[in-house]
Amino acid sequence: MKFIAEIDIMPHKALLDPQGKAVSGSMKNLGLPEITDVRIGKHISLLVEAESETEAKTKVEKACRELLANPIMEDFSFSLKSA
Amino acid sequence: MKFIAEIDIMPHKALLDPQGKAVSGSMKNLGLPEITDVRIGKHISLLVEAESETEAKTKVEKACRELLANPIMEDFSFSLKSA
Amino acid sequence: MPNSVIRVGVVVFPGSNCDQDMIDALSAYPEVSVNKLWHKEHDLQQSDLVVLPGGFSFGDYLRSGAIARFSPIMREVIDFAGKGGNVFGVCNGFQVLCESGLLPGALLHNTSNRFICRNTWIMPEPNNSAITAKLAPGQALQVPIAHGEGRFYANEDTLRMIRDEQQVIFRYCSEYGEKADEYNPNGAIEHIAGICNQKRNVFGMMPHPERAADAVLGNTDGRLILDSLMHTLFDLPALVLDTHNAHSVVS
Amino acid sequence: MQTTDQLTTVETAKKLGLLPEEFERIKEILGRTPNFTELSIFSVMWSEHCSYKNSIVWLKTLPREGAGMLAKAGEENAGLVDIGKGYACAFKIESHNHPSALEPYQGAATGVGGINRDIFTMGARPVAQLNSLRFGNLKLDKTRWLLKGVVKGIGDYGNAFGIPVLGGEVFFDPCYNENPLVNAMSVGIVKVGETASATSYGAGNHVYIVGSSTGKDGIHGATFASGDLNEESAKDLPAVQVGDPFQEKLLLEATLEVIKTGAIIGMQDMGAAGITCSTSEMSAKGEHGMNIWLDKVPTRQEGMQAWEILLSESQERMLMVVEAGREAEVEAVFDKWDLHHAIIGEVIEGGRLKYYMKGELVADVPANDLVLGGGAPIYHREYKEPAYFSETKKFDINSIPEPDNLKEIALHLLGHPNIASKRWVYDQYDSMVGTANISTNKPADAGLLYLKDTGKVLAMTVDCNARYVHADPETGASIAVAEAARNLVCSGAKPLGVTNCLNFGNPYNPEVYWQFVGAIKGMGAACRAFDTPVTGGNVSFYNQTVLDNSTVPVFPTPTIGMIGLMDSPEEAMGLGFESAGDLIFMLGSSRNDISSSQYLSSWHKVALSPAPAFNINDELVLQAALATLTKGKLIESAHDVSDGGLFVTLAESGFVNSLGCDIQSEQ
Repeated sequence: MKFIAEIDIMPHKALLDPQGKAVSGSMKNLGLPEITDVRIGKHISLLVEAESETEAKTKVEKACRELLANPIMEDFSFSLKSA
Repeated sequence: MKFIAEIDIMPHKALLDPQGKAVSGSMKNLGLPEITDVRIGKHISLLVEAESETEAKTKVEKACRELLANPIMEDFSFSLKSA
Repeated sequence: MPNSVIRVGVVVFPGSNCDQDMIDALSAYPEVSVNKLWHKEHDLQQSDLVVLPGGFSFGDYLRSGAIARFSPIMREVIDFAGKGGNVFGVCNGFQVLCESGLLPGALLHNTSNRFICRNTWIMPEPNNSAITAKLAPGQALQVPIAHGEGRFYANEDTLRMIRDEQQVIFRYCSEYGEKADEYNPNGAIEHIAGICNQKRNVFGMMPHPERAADAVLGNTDGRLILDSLMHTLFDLPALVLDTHNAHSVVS
Repeated sequence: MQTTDQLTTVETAKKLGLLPEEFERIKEILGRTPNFTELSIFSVMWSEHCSYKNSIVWLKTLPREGAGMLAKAGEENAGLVDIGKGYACAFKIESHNHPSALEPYQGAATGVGGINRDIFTMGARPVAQLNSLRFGNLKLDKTRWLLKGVVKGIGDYGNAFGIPVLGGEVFFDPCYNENPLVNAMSVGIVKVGETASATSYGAGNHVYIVGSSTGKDGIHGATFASGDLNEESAKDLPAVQVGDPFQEKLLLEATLEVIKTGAIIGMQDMGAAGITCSTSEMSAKGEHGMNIWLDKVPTRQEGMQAWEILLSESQERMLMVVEAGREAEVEAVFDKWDLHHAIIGEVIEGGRLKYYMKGELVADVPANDLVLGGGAPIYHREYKEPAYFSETKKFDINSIPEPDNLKEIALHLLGHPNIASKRWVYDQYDSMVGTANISTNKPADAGLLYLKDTGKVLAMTVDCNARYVHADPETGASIAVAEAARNLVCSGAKPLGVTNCLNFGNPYNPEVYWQFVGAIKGMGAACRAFDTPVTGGNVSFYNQTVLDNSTVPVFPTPTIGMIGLMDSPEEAMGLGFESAGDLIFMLGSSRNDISSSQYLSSWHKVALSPAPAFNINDELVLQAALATLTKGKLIESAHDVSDGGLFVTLAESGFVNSLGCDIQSEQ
C-alpha cells in the first residue's frame, strides 16, 4: 500500500529563529502589524510504500529521526493518509 | 481575538526540487528505499490579531500572497485555529 | 549630450554588502556622481540610473530579495522604472527586481544546493539593449558569480515572451562561447544569466561585473559591461571598451 | 551585606567546575560565603576559557613587543599592527571546536560571528577572513557530516556578513575523528586614533546592551549545579546557539558609525560568559564599578533568572558605555539600523559590580578579582615527556625500501585529501566581495588584499602541520611559524605579526602539557627570529577522544595566523609557472629526510618518526634571499615546498596556467 506523509519540522521554541524574526519585522511594511511571532521551518511531503499504516508510521518516524530533522535543533510531527 | 495560522508553502509540482531529489537519494543508504518523491518546502506558523476568523483569514491570505510565498514558484495553503 | 554630471543612486538595504564595490566601480567614470540611497528613504535624489547592488538584503531570509521589496525606497524605484527610468540590479539586486515584478521570472536555489563563488564565462546576447549594445558579439566574457539562489526560472508562457521579446542579455557558456549544462553553474533555464524588461530600461544579472572592473584584480571583462551601459545610456567615454574591442577585432 | 539568594557549598562549586581551593579563595575575596549567582559569576570568569589559568604563565613568555605594534597582546581584544599611512591592522584567530562537534553548521557559523565581533569591537572594519579546519578520516560518514556542516556554516555566515575568505587550510587525520578543530581568523583595518577600547569609567555614564535579545544560550554548566533544575527548565534549554549574520551586519555598521560620534566611552562584544565577562573586564580596565539592573535586559525567553541572564552566551550582542547626556545621539544610530538597545546599568565609583533584579541586589562582586591579570587564579601545571616521544627517535630512513612504482605514489599523494584541491570547500565561500582580493586571478602562497585607501597590499595566511608538532612540539611549532613567514615572503610580503589558536588536550595530563610547553617554546623562538610578535589569540584545551578506559588527545595543533605587508600590487608574486622556457630553481638545501611526511604517513603507514630537520638560521637566510629576489622582480613566481614535498609543489605551480616542467635530478 502507498501512503502520503505530510511532515512539519520546526526549530525548538527555545532557539533563536533569525528568519522568523526578520519576517515578523517586515510585516509592518506590508501593513499587517497584527501578524507577530512568525516561526519558519520545513514542510516535507513524501510517499512511503508499506504493508500497513503502522509500518508506514515507523518508517516515516525513522526517516525523520535519522535524516529529515536534526534532533538538537528541531522537533518534528507528521500526518499519514493513504495515497 | 488571537488566531494561530499554520502555513505550508511548497514548490510547484512541475519545478525541479534539487533538495528533495538529494534527500530522496539518501533514503536508500538509510535503508528506506520504500520512501520516494520527497518534496521540501516551508512550514510557517504565526499569530494574527483579528476581530473574526474571516478577517484573520484575509490577513493571512494577504501575507502569503504578497510576501511568504512567491506565486511564480510556490503554492500555499494554511489552517487557522484560535490561540 | 553635454558632458553634464550623471547622477547614479546605489540603493543600500540592511544586509547589502556589495554596495561599496559598485560605488567604487562606477566612481571610475569622472562624469558620474554616485550616492547611496538608504532603503528607508523615499527620495531617489534625481538619479539618472538606480543600481540595486549585490549582498544579502535582510539576510536573504525567507527568499533572497523577498523582504527587501517592501522597503520604502522600492516604491520609488518601481515608480521610476514605470516612467522609463533606468534600473540595474546585480545578484541580490536582480533577485529584488524579480520579487518586485520589475523583471519576469524568479531565482531559485542552485541545483547543487550549495553557494558557488568562482569565475564563470557569459555570452552577451545581441538584443539591442544598452547593457550589451557595445559588447563584441560572439565574445565570451569572464565575470565572477557568488550566489546560492541564482537558478533563473520562468514558466512556459513567460519564457516564450522573454524569447519573443529578446529579453535575455547574458547566458552562461564555456571560455569559447559554447552553451551546455556543464558550463551552467546553477541550472538556470536556457543558461540564462541575465535579462532585461520589455521596455529595455530595467536590467538584471546574477554575475558581478563590478568584481571584474579593475586591472589590479587582473580582470576587466566586467568593466566592458559597465562601459557598454554607461556609454549607451549617457554617451560617456568608455574606460576599457575601445582598446578591448580593437584587440578582439584584430585577433 | 547579605543578598537574599540561598548560600552555596563546596559541592555547588564543584558542580560549577570550580576547585575546592578556588571556593575558599572566593570566600576570602568576598569576606563571606557567595550566593549561587555570585558563585556562577566566579565559575565562568575563572573558567579555562576566560581566565587562561592553565596557560597564561607560558603565554607570557611569547614575544609581544615589536616596532610595528600599537596595542600589546592582551590589552585589547586583538593586537594592533601599524601598516603605514595612518592605518593599523587588527587581526585574531579563535576556535569553536566543541560547539562544532555538537552541531557543525551552527558551531562553525557562531565561531565566524564571534571572531569578527572581536575585530569590530575595537573600531576596525573586518576586511578578510581565513579558517583552519581539521577533521578525522574522510571515509567516515561522521566526518563527511561534520565537513559539510562546518563548511556550509562558515560560508552561510561569512557570505551574508559580507567579508571575503582569502585563505585557509583543511587537514584530515584520524586523531580528529571525534573532535574536529574549527579555527576562524578575521583581519580588520582601522585608522590609528579611531579605535575603541574595552574600558568603562565616568560615574553616571549609562551602560547599554545592543543587538539580539538574551536567551538561555550556552549556560549548561551552571544549570546542572543550580539545584533547581527540573524537567521543565531543562526542556527549554537551547543546546546550541544560533548565529544571525544579518543581525551581525547591522551591529557592525552601527558600531563603526556610533564610534565616530565620539560619545562612546568603551565597548566590548559579548562572547563567552556574556554580560558577566563584558561588565567585569571593562570595569576592571577602567577601574570603576557598575550598577546593573538585570530585569532591564531584553530577553527572548520568559522567566529568566538573574544567573541565567548573567551567564547567557546569546550571539550578536555588544555592551557599550555611553557618555552621560549623549544618549539620544547614540540611540539614533541604533534606530537607523533597527537594532534593539536598552540601558541596563550605570557606571559607579569604586571597583564593585552590583547586579540587581527588580530592585533586589542579587550579586555584589569586585570586578578586578574576576579578571585575567587581576584576581583570576594562575596555575603552574606539571609536565613530563610522553612515552611515544622516544619512539619517534627510533625511526630509520633506511628501513624504508626505495619504491619502484613512483608514478603510483605520485598519484596517491596528489589524490590524498590533505593535498588534493580544496576547491569543493572554498568555492562555497565568497572570496571576492570587497573587490580587493588580488589572489583570485593571481594565486599566491598567501591571500593578498589590495588596500584601496593606501595602495599597499596586506598578505595573510594560516598554517600548522600538526603531525610535525606531534612528532616534536618545539621543532614543529617553529616550523609552523617559519612556514607561515615563508608563505608571506613567497607572495612578496614582509611578515609583521602573528596570532595563534592553541588547540591541545587536557592540561591536567602532564604528557599533554609537555606538548603545550614545547610548542610555546618553539613558537616563541621562531617569532623572535622572524621579528613577528604575537598580537594575541586563543587557547582551546580538552580537544580529545574519550574512550572507555583512556582519553586520547588530538595532535597538538598551535595554528599560526600571520599577516604581512607589501608596498604595492606590483610587488605581488604568484605561485604559478608563467611561461614555457622559464628556468626553475630550488632555493635551500635538500636532505634525505622523509620524517613525518605525508608520504611516510599515508603510503608507508609509519605513525612515529621525528619532525623534519629544521634550522632557523638557514630559514632566515633563505627568506632574506627570497625577499631580495621578489622585491627586485628577478623571478616570475615562487612557491613554498610543504605537504607532499617537491613533486606536489611543482605540480601545483604547473596547474595555474596549465604548464608542465622538465626536471633533472643529480643522479
